[in-house]
Amino acid sequence: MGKLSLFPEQASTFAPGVDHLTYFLLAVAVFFTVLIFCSIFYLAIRYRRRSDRELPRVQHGGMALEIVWSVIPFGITMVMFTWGASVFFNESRPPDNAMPLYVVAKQWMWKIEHMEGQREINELHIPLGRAVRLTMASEDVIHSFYVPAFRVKQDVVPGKYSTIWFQPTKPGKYHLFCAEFCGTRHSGMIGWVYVMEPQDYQRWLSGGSPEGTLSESGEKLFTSLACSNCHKADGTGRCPSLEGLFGKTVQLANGAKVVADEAYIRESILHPAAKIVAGYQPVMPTFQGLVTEDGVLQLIEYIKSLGPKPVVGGGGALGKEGETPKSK
Amino acid sequence: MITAAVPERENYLNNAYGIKSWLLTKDHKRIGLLYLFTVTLFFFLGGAFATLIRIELLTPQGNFVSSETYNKLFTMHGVAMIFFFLIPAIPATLGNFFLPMMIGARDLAFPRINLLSWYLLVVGGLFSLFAMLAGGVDTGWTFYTPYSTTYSNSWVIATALGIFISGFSSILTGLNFIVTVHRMRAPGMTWMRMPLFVWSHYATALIQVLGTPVIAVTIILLFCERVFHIGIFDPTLGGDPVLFQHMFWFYSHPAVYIMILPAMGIVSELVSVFSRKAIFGYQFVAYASMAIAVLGFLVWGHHLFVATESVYSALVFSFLSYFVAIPSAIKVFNWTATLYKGSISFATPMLYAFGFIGLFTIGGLTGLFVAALGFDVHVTDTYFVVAHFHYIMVGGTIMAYLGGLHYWWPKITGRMYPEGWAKLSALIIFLGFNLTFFPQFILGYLGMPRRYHVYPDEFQVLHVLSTAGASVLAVGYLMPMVYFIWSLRYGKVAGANPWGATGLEWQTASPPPVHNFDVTPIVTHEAYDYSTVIGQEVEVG
Amino acid sequence: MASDAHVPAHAHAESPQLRVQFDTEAQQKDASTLGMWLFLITEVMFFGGMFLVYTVYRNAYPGIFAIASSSLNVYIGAANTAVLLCSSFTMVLAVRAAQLGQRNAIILFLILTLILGGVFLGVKAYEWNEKFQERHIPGSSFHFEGMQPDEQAHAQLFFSLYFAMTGLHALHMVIGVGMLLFLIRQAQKGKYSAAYMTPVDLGGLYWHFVDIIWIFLFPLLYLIDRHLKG
Amino acid sequence: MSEHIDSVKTYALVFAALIAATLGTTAVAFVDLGPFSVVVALAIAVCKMLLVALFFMHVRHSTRLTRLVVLGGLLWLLILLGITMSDILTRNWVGVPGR
Repeated sequence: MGKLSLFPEQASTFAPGVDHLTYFLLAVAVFFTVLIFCSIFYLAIRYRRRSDRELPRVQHGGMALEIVWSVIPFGITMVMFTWGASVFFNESRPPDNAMPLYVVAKQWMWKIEHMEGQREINELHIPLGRAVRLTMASEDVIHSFYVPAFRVKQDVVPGKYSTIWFQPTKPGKYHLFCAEFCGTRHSGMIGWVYVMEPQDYQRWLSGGSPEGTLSESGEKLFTSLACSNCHKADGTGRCPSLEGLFGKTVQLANGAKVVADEAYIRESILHPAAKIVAGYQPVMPTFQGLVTEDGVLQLIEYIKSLGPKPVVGGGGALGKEGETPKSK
Repeated sequence: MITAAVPERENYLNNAYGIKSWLLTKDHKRIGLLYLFTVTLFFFLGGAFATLIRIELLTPQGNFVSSETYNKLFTMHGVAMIFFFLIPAIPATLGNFFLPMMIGARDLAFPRINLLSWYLLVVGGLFSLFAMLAGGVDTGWTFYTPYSTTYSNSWVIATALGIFISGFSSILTGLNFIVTVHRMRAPGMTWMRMPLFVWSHYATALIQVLGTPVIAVTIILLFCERVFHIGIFDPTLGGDPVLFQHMFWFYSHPAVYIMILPAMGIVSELVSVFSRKAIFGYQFVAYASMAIAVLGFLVWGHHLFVATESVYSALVFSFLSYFVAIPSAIKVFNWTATLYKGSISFATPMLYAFGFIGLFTIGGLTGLFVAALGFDVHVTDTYFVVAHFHYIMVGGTIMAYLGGLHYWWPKITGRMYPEGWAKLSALIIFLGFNLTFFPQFILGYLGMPRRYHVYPDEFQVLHVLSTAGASVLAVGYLMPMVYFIWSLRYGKVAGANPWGATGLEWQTASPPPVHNFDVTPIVTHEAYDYSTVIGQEVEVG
Repeated sequence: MASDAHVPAHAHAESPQLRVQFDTEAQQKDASTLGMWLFLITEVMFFGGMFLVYTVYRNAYPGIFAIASSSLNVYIGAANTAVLLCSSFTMVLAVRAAQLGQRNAIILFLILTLILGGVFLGVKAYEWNEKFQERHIPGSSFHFEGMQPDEQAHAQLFFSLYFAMTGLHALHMVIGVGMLLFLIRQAQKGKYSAAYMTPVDLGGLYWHFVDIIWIFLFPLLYLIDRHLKG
Repeated sequence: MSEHIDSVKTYALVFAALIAATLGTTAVAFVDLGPFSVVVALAIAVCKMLLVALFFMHVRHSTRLTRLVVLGGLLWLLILLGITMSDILTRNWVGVPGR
C-alpha cells in the first residue's frame, strides 16, 4: 500500500488555480452540509413528538424566506460558475510560444512524438517551466489524456484533433492516465510524465533520435507517397504549393475561406475532396488507410516547417536544430 | 394467530388467486407489485455485480477477475441498476400503486397499457439478462461510439435492444401518469391540493415522455451502425462520435431526474406525515419539481466538457447547470423548515427521509463542484463523479425508495414491518453508504480514473475503506428483504391509517379494495391538513 | 364542492364502451385523445433525433448531400407526397363521416385511405429497389458513381440517413395500415357511431402525424439544391 | 365538449392548398436561391404541417391542453436541435483544434 494523501500533487501552473477553486467549493459545501445536518438534528430533537394527540400549528410559507434561500444560493453558484469558467478558459488557449508535441492514442498505449524526432511510448519527457502544447489524435476509439498532478484532461476523439496544454512547475514523475473507457486494457493505458530540469531535458533530447526530426520524417513520407509530384514548391504542379501555407487563410472553390491549421491539413490528406482550393481540380486521391495518424502528424509537421512563420516562437535555448524552418 | 378471527374483507390481494390473476391483471396495485418484484430482482443482480467490483478493487493488481470480466461487471452493474432498477423503481412500483389512489381514482387512465408497460420491462430485462448470461457486455452503460459500434466484441446489440424495449415501458408509464393526473382527479382534487408525491411524478412523467424517445432512436442508429456498418457515428466515414454523446445525454441526463424526482416526492410525503405538519412552502416545492424537469433538459452538455465540445457551448452548459441547483436547494430548505415547530416522529420512514436529505445535500453540493468547468476538467471520469452520482442515486433515490416502501408497506400488505429491525437497518445503510462512497470523493480528487481494473498502489487504502463500507451496505440492504417477507405472515395487522396521514390512500382500507375506494372520495381540503385526522390542536414548542 | 358524497364508484354499466376507471364517456374520450397526443409528441422526439443527425451531417457535408440527393427521383417523390396527402384527405373524411355517424361512409373512406397508403408503400418499395440496383445501399458494397473514394463515405452517410428515415417512416405507415384494417373491421361490425368514434378519431391523428413527418422528409431528402443538376 | 364538424369544402380547400404547396416546393427547388433554398423548403413544409395539424388534426378546435402539448413537443424538438447545433457550430471558434 502506498502512502495516503488527501490532495494530489501540484505540478503545473493550473494546479494552484484549480485547488483554490476547490477550497472555495469545499468551504461552501461544508457550510451548507453542516447547516442542514445541524438544523435537522436540532429541530428533530427539539420538536420531537411527545404525545400522539399533538397537532402542530399550521404555518404558512414565507415568501420572503423562499426568496432569500433562492437568491443567496443562486449568487453563490454564479461565483462558482464564473470562477470555474475563467479557470477553464485559461486551460483552453495555449500560449503562442508553447512547445508543440504530438500524441497518438491507440488501444492501449500513448505514442508521443517530439519535434526533434524522439518517440516515446507511455512516457512523456518535458522540460520544467516551459508551456507544452499537445496535439492529439486517436487511431481507434475515444481516449482521454489525463495528468492529475497537472489538473488537466482532454478526450482524444478519432477523426479529429484535440489540444491540451500545461506548464509544469515541479520536477518529478507523474501519472498519465487514460480517463475515457477504451476497451479491455483501459486501465493499462497509463504512463509517466517526467518533468526534467531544462539541462537534463537537453541531455535526454540529445540521447539520440535515429530517424531524424519529426519534420524530416514528414519530408521522407512526403516524398515516398509521391506528394511532391503534384504539390510542387514553385506552384507549377497540378495541386497548390504548400510553401508558406500553414497558418494562412485559404480561399476555397466554393467561396468559403478556411485557416490552414492542423485540422484542415489532416482533412485535406484524408478527405481531399472536402475542401478544394480555388482554382484547382479535385484530383487528389484520399490517403485514408495509406497513412497512419502518426504519419499524418509528420506530414503536418513537415508542411509547418515550410513556413511561413517559425514553428515555435520565443524559442529560447531549447531544441534549436529541430525548430529552425527548412529553407528550400 | 393474529390473522385468524375476523373474516377478511375483500381487497385487491384476495379477490382472485392464481398465476393468471396476476399476469393478466389490469389493477394498478397488482401491476405495482409485479414491478416491485421485477425491480427487486434487478436490484440484487446489480448489487451482486457491485459486490464483485468492490472485491476486485481490494487489491491494486487486478487479480480477482480478468480485465474483460471486470469491464463487463461495471457495465452490467450500470445497465441493471440504471435501466432496470432506478428508472422504474419508484414510479413504476410506488407511483403505480399510489398515484391513482392519491388523486382519488379507481385506476390509471389506461390499465391495459399499464400492464403492457410491465411486460415491456420484463421483455427488455430478459434481453439484457440474456446478454449478461451469454457473455456480458463491456462498453460501459454509456455505450460510447466507436467503441460500442466497432471495437467491442461483446453482446452490445442484445443489451441495447433490452434498453430500447424497456424504454417504451418507461414512456408508456409516463404517458399513463400524465393523462391520469389531468383527467382522473377526484371531485375537488385541484392541482394545488395534490400531494407532492403526485406533483413529482407528474414532472417525472414529462421527462419520460419527452426524453426517452431520443434514447430509443439513438439506440436504433447504434444498432444499424453495428449490424450493417453504415457509419452514422463512425469517424472513418466522416461521422461524429461526439454527436452520439449529445444524443445519449439528451436523454440520460434528464434520466437522472427520472430517478431523483420521485424520490423527492416520497420525502415530501414522509417529512410532512412524520412532522404532522403541512409541508413548508407547498407551492414552491411543487413548482420546483416542474422546474427541475424542464431545466434538466437544458444541461446535458455538462457531460461533454472534455469531450471536444466547443468552449462556448461548455460555458453555456455550465451556466445553465447551476439553474437546476436552485429548485433542488429550495426543496431541501423547505423540508428542513417543515420540521420547525412540528411534532416529529422517529419512525423508520422518517429516518430514511433524514438520511435522504443529508445525503442528497452532499450529492447536490458536489454536483455544484462538477458543474464548475475548471474543476470538472480535473475530476470528470474519475471516482469523484462516481461518488457524486452514487450520493444522488443510492444516497438519494434508494434511501427514499426504502423510506417509501416502509411507509406504505402497511397499506400495500396490511401488515406492519418490525420497527426495531427496520431502524437498525436504516442506520446500517446510512453508515455503510457513507463509508462506501465518501472515500471515493477523495480518490477522484487524487486522480483515480473510473472503470480501472488495475490501479496505482497509493489508492489502495481508500479502496479498502470503500469495499469495507460496501460489505456493511450489503448487510443493510439484505435486512429489509428478510423482515419484509417475514412481516407478510407475522407482522402486526395494520389499520387503515397507522401513521395519521392525510393522503386519500390512507382513507381506504389496508390493503385497499379492488377499485381503491368504496365511494369516490370528494376532496374539500388542501393536502396535509392534519386537523382532519388528529382533531384537536395542541401547541408545540 | 361538497355536494352529495355518494358518487357511486361503479356507475358505468349503461354504456358498453365506458371502462371501469372512468366516470363519464366524455372523460374517457378526453383521456384517450390526450394520451394519443402525448404519444405523438414522443414520436416527434423520436424522429427528432434523426432530424438532428441529418442537420449535423448536412451542415458538415452540404455539397455531397446535394449530389447524393439528386440521385433520387424527385418526380416520384413528389407524386408519392401527393398520394400521401390524398390519403390524409380521405382519412379526414372518414373521421368526419364518423362524427356524423355515417357508417358506410366511414368504411368507404377508410378503405380509400388504406389503398392510398398501400400505393405509397408500393412506390417506396420501388424506389428502394432502384437504390439497391444502383448500389446505393450503405455498407461495404456501397458505390456512388463519379465520386472520390473519400466522398463515397459522406455520400454513404446521406444514404444511411435516407434509409433510416424513410424506413422508419414506412414502418409507421405499415403500423398505420394495420390500424386501418382494424378500424375497417370494427366499422363493419357497426362499432362506431356519432356517440362513440374515438378510435377513428385517434387513428386519424396518427395517420396525419405520419403524413407530417413525410412533409418534412420530402424536401429534406429529395430537394437539396436541385438547381445544381440543371 | 362540443364537436366541431368542418365542412367537406373546408377540407377540400386545405387539401388543394397542400397539393399546391407540394408542387410549389418541388418547383422552387430547381431555382438557385443560394442558402435560402433550405429556408424556403422548410418554410413551405412548416406551412403544410400547420395546415394538416390545424385542420385535419382539429387543433383549431381543440382544448388549450392539446395545444400546449403540441407546442411543448415542438419546443422540445427545438431544444434538441438548437442546443446540439450550438455546440457543433461554435467548435474551433477559439482556433484550437478540439475546442
